[in-house]
Amino acid sequence: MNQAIAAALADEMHGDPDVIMFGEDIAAAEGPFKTSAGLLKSFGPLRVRDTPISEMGFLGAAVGAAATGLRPVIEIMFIEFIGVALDQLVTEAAKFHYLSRGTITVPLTVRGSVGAGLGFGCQHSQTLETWMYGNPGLKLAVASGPASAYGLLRSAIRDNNPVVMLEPRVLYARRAQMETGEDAVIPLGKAAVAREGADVTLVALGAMVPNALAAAEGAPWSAEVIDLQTLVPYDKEALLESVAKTKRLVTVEENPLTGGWGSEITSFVAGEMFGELEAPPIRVTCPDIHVPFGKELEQRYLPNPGYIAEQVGALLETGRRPPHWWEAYR
Amino acid sequence: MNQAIAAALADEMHGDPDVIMFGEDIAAAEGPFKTSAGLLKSFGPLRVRDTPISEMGFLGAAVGAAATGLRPVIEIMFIEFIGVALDQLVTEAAKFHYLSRGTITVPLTVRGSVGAGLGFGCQHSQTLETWMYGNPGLKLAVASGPASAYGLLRSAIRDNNPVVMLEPRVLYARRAQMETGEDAVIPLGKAAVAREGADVTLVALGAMVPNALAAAEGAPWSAEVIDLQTLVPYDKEALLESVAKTKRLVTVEENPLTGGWGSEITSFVAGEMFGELEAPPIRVTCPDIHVPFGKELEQRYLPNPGYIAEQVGALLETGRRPPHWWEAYR
Amino acid sequence: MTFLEHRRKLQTSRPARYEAMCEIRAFEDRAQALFFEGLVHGTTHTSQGQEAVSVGMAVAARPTDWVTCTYRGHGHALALGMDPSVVMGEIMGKRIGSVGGVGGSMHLCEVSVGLLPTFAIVGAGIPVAAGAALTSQVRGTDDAAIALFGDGAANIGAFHEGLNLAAIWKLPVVFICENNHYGEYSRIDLTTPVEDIAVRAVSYDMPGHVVDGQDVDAVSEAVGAALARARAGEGPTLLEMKTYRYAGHSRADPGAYRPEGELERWKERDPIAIYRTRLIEEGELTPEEAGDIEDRAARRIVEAEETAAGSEDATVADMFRYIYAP
Amino acid sequence: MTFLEHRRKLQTSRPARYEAMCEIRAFEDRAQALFFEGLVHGTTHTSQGQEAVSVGMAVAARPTDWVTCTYRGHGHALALGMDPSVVMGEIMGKRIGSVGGVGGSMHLCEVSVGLLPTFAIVGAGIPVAAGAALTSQVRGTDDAAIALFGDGAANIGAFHEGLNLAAIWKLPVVFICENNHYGEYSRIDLTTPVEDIAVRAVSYDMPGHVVDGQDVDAVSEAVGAALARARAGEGPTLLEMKTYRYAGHSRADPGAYRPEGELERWKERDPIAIYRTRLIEEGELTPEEAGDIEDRAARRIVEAEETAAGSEDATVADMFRYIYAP
Ligand SMILES: Cc1ncc(C[n+]2csc(CCOP(=O)(O)OP(=O)(O)O)c2C)c(N)n1
Ligand SMILES: Cc1ncc(C[n+]2csc(CCOP(=O)(O)OP(=O)(O)O)c2C)c(N)n1
Ligand SMILES: [Mg+2]
Ligand SMILES: [Mg+2]
Repeated sequence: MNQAIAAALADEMHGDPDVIMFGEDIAAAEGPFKTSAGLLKSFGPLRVRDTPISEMGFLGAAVGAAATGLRPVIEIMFIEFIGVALDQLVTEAAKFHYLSRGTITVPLTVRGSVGAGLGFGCQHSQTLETWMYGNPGLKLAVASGPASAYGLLRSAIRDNNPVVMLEPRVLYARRAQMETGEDAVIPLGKAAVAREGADVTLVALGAMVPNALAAAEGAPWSAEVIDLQTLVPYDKEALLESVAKTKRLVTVEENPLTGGWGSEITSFVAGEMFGELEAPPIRVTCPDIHVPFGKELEQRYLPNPGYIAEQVGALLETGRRPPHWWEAYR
Repeated sequence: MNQAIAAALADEMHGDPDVIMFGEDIAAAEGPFKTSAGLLKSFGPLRVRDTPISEMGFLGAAVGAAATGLRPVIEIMFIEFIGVALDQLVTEAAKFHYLSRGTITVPLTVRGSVGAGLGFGCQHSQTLETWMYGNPGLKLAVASGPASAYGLLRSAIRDNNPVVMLEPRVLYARRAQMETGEDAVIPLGKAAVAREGADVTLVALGAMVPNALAAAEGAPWSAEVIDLQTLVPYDKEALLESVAKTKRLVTVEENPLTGGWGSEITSFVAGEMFGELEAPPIRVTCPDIHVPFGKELEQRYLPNPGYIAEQVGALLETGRRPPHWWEAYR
Repeated sequence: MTFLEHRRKLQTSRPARYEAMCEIRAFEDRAQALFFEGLVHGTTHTSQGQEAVSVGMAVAARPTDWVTCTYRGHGHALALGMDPSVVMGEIMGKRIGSVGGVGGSMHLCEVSVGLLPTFAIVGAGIPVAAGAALTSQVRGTDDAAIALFGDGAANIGAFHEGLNLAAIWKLPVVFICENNHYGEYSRIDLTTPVEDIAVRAVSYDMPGHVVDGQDVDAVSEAVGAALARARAGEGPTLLEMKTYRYAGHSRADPGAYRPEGELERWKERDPIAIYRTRLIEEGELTPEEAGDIEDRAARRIVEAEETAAGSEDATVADMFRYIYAP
Repeated sequence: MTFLEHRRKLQTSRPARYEAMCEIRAFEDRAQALFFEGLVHGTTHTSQGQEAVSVGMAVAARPTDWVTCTYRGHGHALALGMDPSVVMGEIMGKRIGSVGGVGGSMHLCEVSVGLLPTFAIVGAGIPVAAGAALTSQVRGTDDAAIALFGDGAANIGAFHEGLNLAAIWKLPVVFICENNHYGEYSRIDLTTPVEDIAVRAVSYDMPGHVVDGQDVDAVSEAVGAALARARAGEGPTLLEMKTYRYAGHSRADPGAYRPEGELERWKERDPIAIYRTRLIEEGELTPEEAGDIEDRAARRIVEAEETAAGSEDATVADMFRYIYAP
């Protein structure tokens, strides 16, 4: 997936001289995850830059550059680091269009690596969509593999709004044959049906998409798996259409349970389709704890395919919310 | 309510020499909202301090002071300013207990003023619970008036965890006869039944509690109004108990619809009480826009009692989610 | 007068600078009065006493340069050439307001005069100005950017990060600290261990200068030199303007925390009075002409208020516009 | 040896300092090898070449002082007196690990030796150390705090805000910048417009000194003087230790970006070799004694690894502990 990202960046930079890129160690070193391989060489140091360690400073600079005509793409190496810079994204960038009566646009893309699974510990393993998804003026997309990373990133760069593009770190090493070019661009705001099915709709984002698909494979029930792709704005039509067919909704999310985006999706569907559902909409998530270090613990922390399948199976069987695995540990 | 807050601070500072307080203009000027009136005089400049404009710096210092034995209370003048300092709260303070194997506690209270209604514009009028409520290790309480501000703040200061205490700015000028002292302390994690009722449960926080109560007064239906008081951890038992009785749930929230805490509450109840509800759980919120300036616009933006009553009435009548008022404007 | 004519006049005519300062003073006095009379909702931050900074900056800047400033932005907006009725309209929540009336006093913006949305978060405009300068650098133009911020802002992280980034990338940006000696209710010496903010330039290997912020000519000269340096590719400069605000921090503040006599001492160095005397002494104005200018400026603000007050309020539908760009 | 004995020995015995540096080197070499061999999950940041800073700091600090440092913290933790098996255990995810094995290499903590949870966010420990110093100030003790951070961290807002706050409140804290000349893959001159971070002390009216970070005696002396100043109520100091890391930034980094010969030149100033020569020259050690010390240190690390490796893994139940304090 890191190669797909570098390809998307290169393709947009070729197509539009206003696209520039900066972040920590993204130029000479080509990014800690090699997501900008070749870019400095191809586009030179005016357009591809290393920054000091100062997320507030360079995110702010990106806001200023975007407001005055460029299309900056910046990298927040681990999404936690936006905790020192959120102001620039949410309180400034997301409000500039409004606060300029529409005369200014902020075509800014903020890429951030997210998620657990590589043993980076609790300050480098979260997804944190929840810091950003309740803020009007921002868009937010999440890659679930090489093709979606490529397609969504190109749309994010072209979009005239600040777009946060989250990239699950465990997927960087994923390789796949894929198309590039115009046809591979994925519009923001549209979900993808990753797998069709009849009995239950699984809605996932990012690294949980492959897990949801794995859970669905070979299960005794038939699951439709929706890759939400864009969380803000999310594709309400696609959700309602799928659940109208399956009558059951399960969100699969890499976040602590409380306050995660799954609550929005389930709340929305529960509100719209009251009386039409055959089971409660449920959320399969991580427990309300910090991301642990240690290979096994981290894998236990994450919703793995086995656990997802168990939860879905139990839901279908009982028509009630199955207990979370961690209830035993409380 | 500002006097109640100053009283709570004074009472805790009297009771415990480790309680100290700092923030911008809180000492000599007694706080921009006069929430620290008299404290510098009573407790002196060692314990009550003005800070430079540097939220990251002084929130970080509070984390360090809390970790080493004091009980700092700091003030974030408008909660938006935590956008430059979230790291210290969420990535450091909330994880210190865990990252010290329980040997360190962070008895830190972060007070922040929140909300619309006073014409401060879109960068000074949000509530932003959503930045903080999905993060394990933190607690979060919201005052709904003088008594709850007093009672919750005292508990927040005594709690051994970092607690965010949000204070709706429109309520600062609210005056009420109230008790102080030990009996007036309100435990964190417990909701209050602000009004008993039979037909529907309204769940509100902060400035929406008075609005929900006003909506319930004189309505043709009987609403139970729950003041959640603490959002993290929220009082699941109280919610389930009330909804078990009323069979209908409406959250009343000062936030944009998408991603607000109402989604968590409605999702939780929809999951637990599937099949027992007589109407879809709905969320009465602000639209997904920035807080506008202008008296009338701001009042239109907020869920006012009339609109709340309308939504509840329509829900009871039709058993379906009523349209949001803003659907006409989209 | 178009804003371009206004800017050209500022550059070529010292009486025009005098007039611009008088206009700002009249505007701010009236804005403050509107709040005191309760005619306007919300809060405001006025800049009486700091007019020379606004006007001197606008003299030196090109119309194609970008400017970021703060909630205390009326003066800068007017100096750059924004119509006073548009600023007043915003304060009053009118559709003719610079942001259509949905922003309020802290939120002005006018792309044509180079003013980016003003910042209600302390320090936030500093890195954003660096970013505007980056656009010039990438595109190879010789436009520059200017960030205006207060003494209090010099203690926040965005100041440090913004100046450091601008220095290492040699961005064409001028950082102007308006040191009015207070951040809200706190005198600078309670929050800042150095007397001169300008010394902080050392941390970024950047030139730093203290400038008399009450002298519009000194301001325009210093800003002009720094802009020339920026346009020549020599990088950023930090300028500290020593100045003073006569009013309290915002609507709610009477400024009671100020030591006795301080305000009066500063008023002896009033930027408008200083300039009036100078222009008369140097034969560029007669006292009568000066009086005419003052009257004209005052009248323009009265008219601007009438225009704004008589215009349409922002509507509910306006709240929903411009959340997302197409 | 209890940690108190260890600290007392460091203070009184120069051979003990030598031994402490040897121990850190052996530990870091082994930690790195474990990752290369794939025996450990995740990432690690080792500090070979920077041992004199860790040990010199620990010589000067009192056991009751508080210390904050970063993800590159093994050396500091060991110098302060943490048991190597506890550090190794944390890296390996073992219950005996300093955080019970749920934190990993970046997250050490040991209250008894004064080490607050180490910080994986650049700069975050700087204001936190100021806060620890505030506790001493409020309680009227003469304990102090020490913040250790890198050259790259000197560009982040928390640095600026932390130093400013400490200066204005005259907090008893010593800021130690370990300038190892790189922030990840970027040489300091690509990100920082000044040669010496120490000059930034000027911005806070604080003493700032450059120190030879390869000389453990120079480090302990400079830190000792700054701590004495802090305890006397004279406020904070910024110390810049010029040093170098021999390994790459983290597990994944071979350090290929370094100019040819740079590593070799720095190795000629190896802190352990320098000190060995000095102690022998000054008659405090014979070569045989030095060899014994090296063997002992190496052995202790082998044993620590065995102890850690043979101990219990952190369990699923451990993940749920200590989320909230009672
Ligand atoms: C990050 C942040 N913290 C605090 C505030 C509240 N605040 C608004 S203005 C102000 C004082 C700013 O002082 P200074 O920078 O000197 O500018 P001045 O108001 O004097 O022009 C403060 C503390 C804010 N808007 N943003
Ligand atoms: C706020 C933040 N931004 C970026 C990072 C990623 N990061 C980790 S270490 C590092 C380099 C730090 O360099 P320096 O401060 O010199 O310390 P050193 O690693 O050399 O000891 C970076 C950029 C981070 N952890 N936190
Ligand atoms: Mg000021
Ligand atoms: Mg370094």
